[in-house]
Amino acid sequence: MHYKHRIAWRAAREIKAGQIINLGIGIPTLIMDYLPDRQQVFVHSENGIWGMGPRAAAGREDPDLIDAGAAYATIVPGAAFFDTLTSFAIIRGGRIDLAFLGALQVAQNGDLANWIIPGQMTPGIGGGMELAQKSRKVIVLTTHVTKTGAPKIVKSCSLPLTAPACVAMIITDRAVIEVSDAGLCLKELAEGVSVADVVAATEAPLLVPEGELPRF
Amino acid sequence: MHYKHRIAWRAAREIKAGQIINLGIGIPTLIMDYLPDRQQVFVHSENGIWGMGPRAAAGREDPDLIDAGAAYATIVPGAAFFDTLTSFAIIRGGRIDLAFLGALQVAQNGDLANWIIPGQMTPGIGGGMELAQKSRKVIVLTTHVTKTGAPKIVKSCSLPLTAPACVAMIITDRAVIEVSDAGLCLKELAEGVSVADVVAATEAPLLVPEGELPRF
Amino acid sequence: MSSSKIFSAAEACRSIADGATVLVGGFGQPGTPNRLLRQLLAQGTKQLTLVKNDASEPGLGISILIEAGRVAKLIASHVGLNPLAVALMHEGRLAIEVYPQGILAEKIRAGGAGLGGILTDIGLHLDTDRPAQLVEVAGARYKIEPALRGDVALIHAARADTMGNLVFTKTAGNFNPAMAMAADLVIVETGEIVPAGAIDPDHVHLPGAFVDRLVLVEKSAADYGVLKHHALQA
Amino acid sequence: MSSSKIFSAAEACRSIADGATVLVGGFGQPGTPNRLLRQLLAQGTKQLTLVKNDASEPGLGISILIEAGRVAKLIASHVGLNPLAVALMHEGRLAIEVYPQGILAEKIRAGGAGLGGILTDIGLHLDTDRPAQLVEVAGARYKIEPALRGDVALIHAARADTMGNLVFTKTAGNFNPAMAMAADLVIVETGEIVPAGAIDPDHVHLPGAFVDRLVLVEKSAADYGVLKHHALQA
Repeated sequence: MHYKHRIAWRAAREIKAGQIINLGIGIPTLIMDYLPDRQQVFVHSENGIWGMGPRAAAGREDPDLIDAGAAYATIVPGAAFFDTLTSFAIIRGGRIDLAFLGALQVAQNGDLANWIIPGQMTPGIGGGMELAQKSRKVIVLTTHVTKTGAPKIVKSCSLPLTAPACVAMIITDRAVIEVSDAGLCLKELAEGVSVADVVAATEAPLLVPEGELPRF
Repeated sequence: MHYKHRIAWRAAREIKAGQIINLGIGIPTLIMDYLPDRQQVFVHSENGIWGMGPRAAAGREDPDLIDAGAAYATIVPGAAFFDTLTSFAIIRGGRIDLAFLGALQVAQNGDLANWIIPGQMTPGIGGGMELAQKSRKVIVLTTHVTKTGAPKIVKSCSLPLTAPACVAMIITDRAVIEVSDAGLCLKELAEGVSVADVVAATEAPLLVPEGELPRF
Repeated sequence: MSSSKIFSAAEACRSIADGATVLVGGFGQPGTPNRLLRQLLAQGTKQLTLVKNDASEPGLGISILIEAGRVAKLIASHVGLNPLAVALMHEGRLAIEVYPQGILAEKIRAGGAGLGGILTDIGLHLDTDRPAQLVEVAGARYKIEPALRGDVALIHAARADTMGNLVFTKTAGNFNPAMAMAADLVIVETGEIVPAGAIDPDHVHLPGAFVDRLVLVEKSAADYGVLKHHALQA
Repeated sequence: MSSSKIFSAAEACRSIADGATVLVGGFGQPGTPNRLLRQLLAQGTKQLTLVKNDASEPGLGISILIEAGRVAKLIASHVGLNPLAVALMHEGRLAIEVYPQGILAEKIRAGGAGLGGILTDIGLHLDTDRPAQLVEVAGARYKIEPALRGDVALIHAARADTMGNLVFTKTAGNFNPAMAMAADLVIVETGEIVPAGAIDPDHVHLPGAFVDRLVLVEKSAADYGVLKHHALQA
């Protein structure tokens, strides 16, 4: 299984029946393939869907029906369409139980940076800032380090924040890490990865529980 | 013709084809019977109708379809229903061309008082404040004097204002008066009423043009 | 979102506590959740702060709670059609706070949309007992109207599906959509609950994401029928 | 409301002046008024300030105006799918102002609803080039976001009636309803104009009270069809 799919598969296990979830651009969109029970999880898409289904099959695309990343989408029975105002009222009003977002950096206190690299990448904010700040729970899905090997889980974000102290959990290609009041806590390891590997690739200090850690 | 109907009939002549109008509680609701061309005038009701028709005939009432005064209403073809938010976005957004409102007092500068008599009548504000302040044109329909004979067209309102300097025209059982930068200007007289009658019943000074005034 | 949103009126309203702030849909009778209000009366909930456009009329809507002395405070836009409420106010037994109708709706919407409030120039000329916070933006003066939320919203919809998607009808929408966004617990009564997928997703007026509990009601003539005194005489 | 709201694209857009602020519906391609944008390109309108969720993609939507150098400033929520717009920004030839997506929508709605602005706690932690006006309400800090209006709104609707009542579909609604409330001149393109009364009044998404001009468009495959690069491969 490709690492992105492994992250998505592991992330899907955090979803509880009855929850309203939002899947950010990138790895989070892959979660759609691993939803525990499609009848019991309602996917919100900020461009105006509550009850989004999987991507449209080839040849079955509707030009008026896309997801927030511009891919052609589908809906499940009981879905509703609405405008941007209503969509973000759902988000800022606190009705998203669980948002899965990508990251450029996550700090040990849960600060998230994922929207800008000044002078380099300036795609804009989109819906991420509101999702990060107002969802009841935010889980970050990301590679553990950048393409050049720099840690993404850091003591303090050097990049401008998307939202402060918003991340509850980080799922990477190497580990599952919980953000707690005491700091970052290593909870699970990917197959073939050691505690030492993860600690070495993480700038922020990690609390490592005694005993064997679960694998995913 | 009862004086209220005469006021409503005269008021209806101020409506131009294509306008969006709002009819306040009281005499203004009677205008519905005198609309120049029902296909060309769209009546807005603040409880959620654009394209309101006459009152529902006896036995044809729909419990879900009322006007802003709680009377059972009808709609015309091309009407739309919407919620309070949209209804007042239409009003405050400046899309009402012409609002007909009742009055307790109107001042010579166009100040309108029609919502409260402190310690005596406190029904609340309703939609009148927003209609008075934001409609493109406000015409007041009222009796010229109170039940006890006190003038309602005054130098300065003693009652709390609904909105300042908002009234463009006053149509009463005795006269049609325009609010201009120079002051109140007498434009028309009701049948059987003299200029002296109107001047005597009006506290604010009136500009009276030379020559015979039109009758209504 | 729980796995089933359908409750009896008693189950749905049981958790509404004394002293709660309750948003109540309706403009006059259309859109008023009469059955849920009768449940509040029956279960004895008291010291309520109610938010409704109007005070309803005697014997109807929220007036049944006002008349029973269950309402400490009413936030509304007008109360003109309810002399009982006006009398209680003058006796000092009912606090009434009034706002311009559209501003009341915007305050509630701001609460629902996760905003702190809105800026408005409506009523800037008024001296009220509420000291206004004023700001200047782009050269114009505005009053800050803080967001308003409820502990509970009681909503009436024409139709719902099992997911909680709502459809309103005619002038019975009014404050309901705004209020259904702006409470921690959103309880909806409706005359019809259809299966998921039976409502065209483009015809949904309020997505089920906002809705916690659905109550199927029989619409009695007394509470939901034509009021003769507002009808033309034959 | 004029006696007939139906115009050709050229007639409808003729009065749009150089330097105008133009609100443009659409999130990606769905809901984007492509035909009206092509009219602006054809008639040479320039020095525009455009407000759209995104910068569209090269060759589509507002990008045709950006590429032709007609856009002085873009107010958006993200521009990530348009490298041409990003390049122009880095060259200093296109000013870009970005807001959180829902806050951009709220600023526009405030403009349409006759409000001065909104209070939000989104992005309070940010230092931007825009100095924020901060206020404290009920013990919490908020940023004032002033209302935003356009001289013109260009809207795409799935269907309209001759009164200008609009119906949107699926994810093509997006910014259109907010923008259609918030401009002095509201021009709507649609693939279908039906007689007054043909749309159920409960199914109208935006009442015709807001709509000034309707343009009936043929929806070309190039502008309104499926974009292969966003589709799954067979």
